[in-house]
Amino acid sequence: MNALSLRGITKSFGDQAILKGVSLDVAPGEFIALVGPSGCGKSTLLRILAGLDHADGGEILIGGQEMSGIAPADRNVAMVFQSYALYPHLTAGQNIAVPLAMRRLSRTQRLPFVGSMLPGQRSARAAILRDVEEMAKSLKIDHLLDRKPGQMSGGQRQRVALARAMVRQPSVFLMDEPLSNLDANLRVHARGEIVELHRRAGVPTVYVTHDQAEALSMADRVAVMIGGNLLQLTTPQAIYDDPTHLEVARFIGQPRINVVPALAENGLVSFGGVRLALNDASFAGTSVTLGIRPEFVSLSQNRKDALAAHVERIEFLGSEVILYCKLDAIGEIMIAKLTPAEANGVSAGMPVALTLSPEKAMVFAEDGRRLAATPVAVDALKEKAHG
Amino acid sequence: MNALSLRGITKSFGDQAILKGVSLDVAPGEFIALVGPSGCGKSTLLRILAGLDHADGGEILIGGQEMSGIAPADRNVAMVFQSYALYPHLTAGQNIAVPLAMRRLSRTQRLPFVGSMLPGQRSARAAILRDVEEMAKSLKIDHLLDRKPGQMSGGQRQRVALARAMVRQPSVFLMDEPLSNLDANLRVHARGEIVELHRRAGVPTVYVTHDQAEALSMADRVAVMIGGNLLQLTTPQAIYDDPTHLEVARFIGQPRINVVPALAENGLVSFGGVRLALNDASFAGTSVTLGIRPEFVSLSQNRKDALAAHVERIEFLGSEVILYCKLDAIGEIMIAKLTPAEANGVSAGMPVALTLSPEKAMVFAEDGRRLAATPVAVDALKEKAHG
Amino acid sequence: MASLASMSIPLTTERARERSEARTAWLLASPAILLIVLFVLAPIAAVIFLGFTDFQLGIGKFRFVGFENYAHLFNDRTFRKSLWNTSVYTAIVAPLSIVLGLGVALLIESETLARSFFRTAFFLPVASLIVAMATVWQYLFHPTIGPINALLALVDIPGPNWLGASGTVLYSLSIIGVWQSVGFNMVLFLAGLTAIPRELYAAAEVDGARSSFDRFRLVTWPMLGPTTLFVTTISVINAVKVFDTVKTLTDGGPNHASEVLLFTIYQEGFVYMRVGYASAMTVVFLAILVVLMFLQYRLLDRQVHYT
Amino acid sequence: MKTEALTPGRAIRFGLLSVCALIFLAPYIFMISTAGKAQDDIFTSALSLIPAHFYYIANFTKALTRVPMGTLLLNGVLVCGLIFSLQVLIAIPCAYAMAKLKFRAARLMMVLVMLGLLIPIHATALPLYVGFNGLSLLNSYTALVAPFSISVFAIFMFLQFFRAMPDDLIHAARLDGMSELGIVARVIVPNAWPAVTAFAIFSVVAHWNDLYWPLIVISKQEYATPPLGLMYFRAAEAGDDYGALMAATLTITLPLVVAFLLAQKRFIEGITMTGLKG
Amino acid sequence: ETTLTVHYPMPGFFKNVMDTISKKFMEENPDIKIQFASPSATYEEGIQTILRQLGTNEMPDVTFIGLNRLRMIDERNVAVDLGPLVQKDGHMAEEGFSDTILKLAQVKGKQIGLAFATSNPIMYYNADLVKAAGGDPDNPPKTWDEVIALGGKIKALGNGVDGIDFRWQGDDWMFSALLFGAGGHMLSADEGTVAFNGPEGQKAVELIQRMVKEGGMPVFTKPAGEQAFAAGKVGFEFQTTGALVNTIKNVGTKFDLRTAKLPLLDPVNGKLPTGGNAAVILTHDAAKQEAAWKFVKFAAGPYGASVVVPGTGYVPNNELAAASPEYLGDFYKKNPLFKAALSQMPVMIPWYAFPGSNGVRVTQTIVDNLSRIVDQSAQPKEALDDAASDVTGMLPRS
Ligand SMILES: Nc1ncnc2c1ncn2[C@@H]1O[C@H](COP(=O)(O)OP(=O)(O)OP(=O)(O)O)[C@@H](O)[C@H]1O
Ligand SMILES: Nc1ncnc2c1ncn2[C@@H]1O[C@H](COP(=O)(O)OP(=O)(O)OP(=O)(O)O)[C@@H](O)[C@H]1O
Ligand SMILES: [Mg+2]
Ligand SMILES: [Mg+2]
Repeated sequence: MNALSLRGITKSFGDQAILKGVSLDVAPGEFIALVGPSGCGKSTLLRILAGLDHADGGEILIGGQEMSGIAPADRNVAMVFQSYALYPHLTAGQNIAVPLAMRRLSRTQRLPFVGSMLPGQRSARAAILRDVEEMAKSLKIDHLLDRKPGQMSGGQRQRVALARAMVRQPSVFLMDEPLSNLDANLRVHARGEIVELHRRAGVPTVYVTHDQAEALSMADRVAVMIGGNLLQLTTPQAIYDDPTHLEVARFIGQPRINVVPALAENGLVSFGGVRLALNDASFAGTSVTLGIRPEFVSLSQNRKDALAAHVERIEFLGSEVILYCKLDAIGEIMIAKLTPAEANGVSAGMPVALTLSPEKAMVFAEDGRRLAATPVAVDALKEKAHG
Repeated sequence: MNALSLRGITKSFGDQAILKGVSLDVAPGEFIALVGPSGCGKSTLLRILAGLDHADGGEILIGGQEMSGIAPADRNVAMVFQSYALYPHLTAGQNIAVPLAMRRLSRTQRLPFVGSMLPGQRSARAAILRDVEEMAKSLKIDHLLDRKPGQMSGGQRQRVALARAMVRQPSVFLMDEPLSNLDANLRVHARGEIVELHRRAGVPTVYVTHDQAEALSMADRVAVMIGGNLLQLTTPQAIYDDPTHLEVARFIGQPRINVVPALAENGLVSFGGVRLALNDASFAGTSVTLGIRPEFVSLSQNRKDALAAHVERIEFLGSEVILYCKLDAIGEIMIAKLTPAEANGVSAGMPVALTLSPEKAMVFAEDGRRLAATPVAVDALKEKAHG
Repeated sequence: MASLASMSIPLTTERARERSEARTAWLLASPAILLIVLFVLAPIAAVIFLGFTDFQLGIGKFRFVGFENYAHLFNDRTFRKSLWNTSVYTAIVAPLSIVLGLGVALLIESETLARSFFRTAFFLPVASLIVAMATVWQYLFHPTIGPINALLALVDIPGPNWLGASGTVLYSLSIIGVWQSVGFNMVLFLAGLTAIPRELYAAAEVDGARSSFDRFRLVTWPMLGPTTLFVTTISVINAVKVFDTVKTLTDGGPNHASEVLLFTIYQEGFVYMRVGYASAMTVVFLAILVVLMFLQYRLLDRQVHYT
Repeated sequence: MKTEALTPGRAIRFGLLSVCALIFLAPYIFMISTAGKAQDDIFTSALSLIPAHFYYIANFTKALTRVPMGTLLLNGVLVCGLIFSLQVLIAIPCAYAMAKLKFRAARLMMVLVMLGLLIPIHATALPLYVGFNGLSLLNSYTALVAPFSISVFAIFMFLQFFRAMPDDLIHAARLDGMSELGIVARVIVPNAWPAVTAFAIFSVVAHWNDLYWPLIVISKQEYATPPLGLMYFRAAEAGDDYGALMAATLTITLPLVVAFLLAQKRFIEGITMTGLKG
Repeated sequence: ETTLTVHYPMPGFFKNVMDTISKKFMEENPDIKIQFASPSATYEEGIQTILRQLGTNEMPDVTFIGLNRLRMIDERNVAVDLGPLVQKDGHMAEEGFSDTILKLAQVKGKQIGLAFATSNPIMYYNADLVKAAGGDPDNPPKTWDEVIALGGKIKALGNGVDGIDFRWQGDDWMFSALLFGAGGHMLSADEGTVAFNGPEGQKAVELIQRMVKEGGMPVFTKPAGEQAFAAGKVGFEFQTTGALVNTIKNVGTKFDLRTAKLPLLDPVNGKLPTGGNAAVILTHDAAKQEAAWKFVKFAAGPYGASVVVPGTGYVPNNELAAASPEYLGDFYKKNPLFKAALSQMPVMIPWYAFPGSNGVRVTQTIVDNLSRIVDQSAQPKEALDDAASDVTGMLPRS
């Protein structure tokens, strides 16, 4: 049984279809990262999952149970909101304590004056306090527990929102870009915390992010949503190495995959020293797209099948250098990712020669479908041509 | 003359000092990235710069002119707010047009009914419309111009806020995490747009970000602010390769720099096959910290001075793989950044041997100061010891 | 020394900046200030002045009597009675109308059906002319032929003599007072409710605020803090200023049982024509209110604004 | 998937609302019933809401002809419109200054505002009357409008509302080059719409129905406001002409109900601060 | 051409009357134009308005003041003394203004105004109830004892029916009706001491208590009593004849409405107070005064009376009007209900107004104490003594 199932969820705002039938199964304890371009409906999907919005169609099952008509509070999901949605009148500590108090204390125990006199509430409250402090410590916000949201920085607020969601044990975790306002170190730290917590608690998680590093490093499977459809859902490795759709390939990978138009003749695609044979012989089209990731583009001083190009822009990223080169032949930009050592001496405007690794190239049909293809040695090709 | 100068800016909230004397000079046309941990006062500094908050002490000069006593509107700065601060009652297009209308139309021309009858306003309005559309197109929000902020996703709002700031020609640009809610592709695209715009307009820019890739790739110089002080301000390359302070080294670089305790004996620091001679012979301390970036840690099958460790966690990031290894000797985590090929076959829990590149190691004193050091060949060392 | 000087210069210009902000503020507030002085302060000054005289309407001359009016006031049985009645009336009407106003606003917000009908229904009493409505209430409260007592008779409850008996008249007026002000408070609460970010309710639901009462405690009530403070202030003030219903329905009777402050002041000033004495009464009335309000504000204002 | 079903909770809520609404409307039910009754049909020993003979036409004819209803209503609209516009024009900048600008006199202003709230017009009517007489302004629209041009209630209400507005919004406007007045007009007012509408409701209702002040300053028919017209149906000791009185009351209340129906749509549209992140 | 601004109270009552009179007057005097100021709802408000407007441009030229407030007007020296005008006129009596009638609007011999619409208290009764209780509707009770006895029987009919509604609220008018009817006075002749607590006053308040205890009188507010009577739920109602027209309309055909004289505790010496109002001239402009005098005389004259009486139920304040068939002679034949008040005209004396600045407050004190008797929280004597001692303190110290 799946921990969470979506079947054909659709949703429109006015006449604008935002979700066009999204189906998704999350196994118990699985961590799914949901990525997609801004405005593609990720937040909307999470809200529907939590029961905060109604879908126009489709069904949701949590733990095998149909969820329609069940109130958000009864779905036992925890959510981190993109806009934080902290209670402005409560301190950080009180904010984090809310979900615990709501579940652990009885209604009467929560009453302002009466409640504090009831038996058992004292120890329950102490336990809540302990949990809150522990959570706060692990997210490095224990010094902020007495501050109200209005007195915190953006990142601090976000961590409080995260703590509020993570402090309890829900049946599903929904997180909407929970780390987007954190600095890199804190993000890595928080990433570790979330993964750790997930491992310990085994709560299935749907995690929306626009940070690929997060998606690829944290998730068991990554779902790519584009234009209201879930295009691919598979392991991080597969989604990176083996995208089934051009849009997915384009979306995943940083810097972006290089995409150039190519011609398919007789089941053979060739471009700048790369020769690929299409496995599916029945493919009839002629114009295809060739994709190759920047790390498989390298500078070569003197290979004759190298592509002539000029460096447009150099981006230094610390441990690596990104070259944006304009191909002399077709005017397209080709990106190469190099180590600082490899890029040593390269400067903007300089002519360079680029080589591509044929075994890493991918071929896509005009409609974006991935076409299976195998690299063909140039010699073999020659043989073929001459043979 | 500097385009922008800050001298000893201090600011406290209550008895909590947030800015402890920040000084900063921005040259004309320069692009400064301001980075620092969450809550370190970045937003506060920008707000003081814009004149929206009062500093407790220090002075600000824009274009050589002392700014205290000058109203925000008269400072001619443009700012992107971390909270977007879009006008909720105006459409995206109208939001973007506001700063233009305010500056290009006379007071009477802006009047609702009368204004539309005045000479010249028609062409002025048309020009504004054109500029707005152009700006919107370059940030890919031209299809949203008629929507109100309430009907947009987080990332869409952020782009509108960005467009509103970039549409005019201020004397200084202030941007507070303007891309934090965008997906990776859009971020790269917007990054390019901002850099391009900056190059064209030459407006000095202070850009707050928590994304190192942004800071390093876009900025002419990067300022690292930690604990209310500006610790280092230099080129991206230098800040990455040559941090002057442990905190800076720790903060910049993704994944984080590896930091291990080491002993300095007779001006010599050694750790796991790395031997460094401290240039400053006068250094008296004995306990120092050794830092080495993950890309200079590699797996070695059979070198005898390699560090024995066990793989704790593997993070797959598409084009690279991050190994978190626990050193058997001291129990610290050492991170290694490898290509997928290099990491092939490694799995969590596996024992590995790590080697460090001595020439890339850095030494820091106990107070965090960087100590200049030169690698010493092991043989040379042996010679020395025996000689 | 030099550093001291360089520090102090920006600080003074900074102060100049603050001054310019204050100047703008003054400018924006000046029409209001001018009009307040003209239409509130000046008349009050005149009232305070009159309070020290024996001025009577229609008699041109008056003389100063010092604190005589005030001395008289403390022995005035009617004044004390009306002070007490006003307190009782306020103690009933203000809390009831706040609670009911909030309740109605919440119910209407949570109900999707016939919203505008309900809003209008509860608002109508606010929009009605009390002099005309008094006639209707007079009839509704009629001890023998009135519909209320007729209904009570159906279930064999002997109906009280609502407006006629000194024991019940104040409560009857309170019922009308509540009827009149619930709609007023409802509108304010509705406006306050629309300003609460929807996301907070979403967060509350996800956090396990299952019942609407929980969500109310967690989000609505604290977020309505400023509105509630405002409504409370206005409700108390309006209750203390009750006049029209008393004037048209009971004339303070029977035997002062429904005598309230403003009515007493009116009676003294306009019916007995003793404007000087009425002015002294007004001054005392205002003094009491001012003290009350500032106490309330001191205590509550801090607690309801979060940013 | 949509849950619009009638749950028990909803049924209870709806029932509660309906019962309350009925109680609140009861006086109106009697009013409407009375407006259709002949005079001898009004006070009877038996409770009957349906008039024995329908006298609506007779009573409404009386209501509309006995007084110049047209003039009255027109004056009402004019006076209320003027008062409301002035109040908003004057109160909003003041409330903005008090809420969002650093301003040492803000405290003092608060005192003034509270004081203004406490002062009933009954207390200050006499000095004001003397003042208007001194300026020969009695019997004029000025006399009807001027004393209410300042509404401390409005200042108080807007103040509460503005305080809740995020500072960043105002900061953005300042950087965009708006003057403070521009901020008020272009940012504050459009976003204060729910508050302005709510205030409009109160202001219009209060002054439409105000009897006390017009009675004092107006003695010429051409400036009379609607409630002054109602007097013609009252005869104190001799007993009122109830049917006509109710018909007249309905006639002058109706415009308010229509106005409220229009306004409430607007103020619930309530623009929330969705231009912001958190 | 002269324009007169005329102000009057209680428009619901007087508007039609005033419109008719002024129209006719303008027809007869084309050089005078009458314009009305906004009327006031009650006599009280009318006086307030006038006092406020004293000396301003807004002050009307002519107004109508409640008879019990003439003394206050006089003390404030507001009205124009009509004495000289009456003198100059010479033949007031021929026009129906007898001395008795002139006296109604005099204060200490000074002619403050001309009585315009006058009333006296009468007894209204529900003939159906009287019959049901065993009384004879054609022979209504002539003494208070009979009234109380019958009232008690009516109350005993049950079904929420009450015996008596005596209009004691609001002012001291109905109390004076009992007091004067017993031959008593409010103050001593020199106006130095309280006299209403004498034996006549005692009888009056005891009578009120008896109405409550024996006659079946509930605690009604003013309009409540009137409404209950109109609904047929009260046997006897004692109040001004001025409410007659409205009562007739309210009752319609629901029951057989009759009127009769108000019983007097002392049928020989008993008197009744006069209610109503007097036209008062305020303008000091000579030309306007002349026109105003014309108008006042016209309004208070036979034509005026012939309009006022049928329209209101008041008694004619002009002897010519009452007698002459040209005016009202026929009217009374056709409308017997109006006769009760007419027949009481001989015993009408001015409504007593207390001297000094506390005059109005005194009446309120009396009403307050009456209410204690009615709701049985005080014994009649106790309440009367309290009233007396309070009033004593309010009289001007001479
Ligand atoms: N209330 C609304 N009315 C109309 N359109 C809306 C509304 N709310 C959201 N949308 C639109 O729905 C689409 C999806 O919004 P959503 O917030 O789910 O995007 P998202 O994937 O979370 O984007 P981001 O990464 O920028 O947060 C957007 O194009 C947005 O403009
Ligand atoms: N009004 C306030 N009262 C008290 N402390 C405040 C207030 N506003 C901000 N702070 C504190 O000042 C510090 C700096 O805040 P600031 O918003 O400048 O941080 P930041 O560097 O922008 O952080 P982030 O990257 O998370 O946005 C934070 O620790 C914050 O908690
Ligand atoms: Mg989103
Ligand atoms: Mg910030």
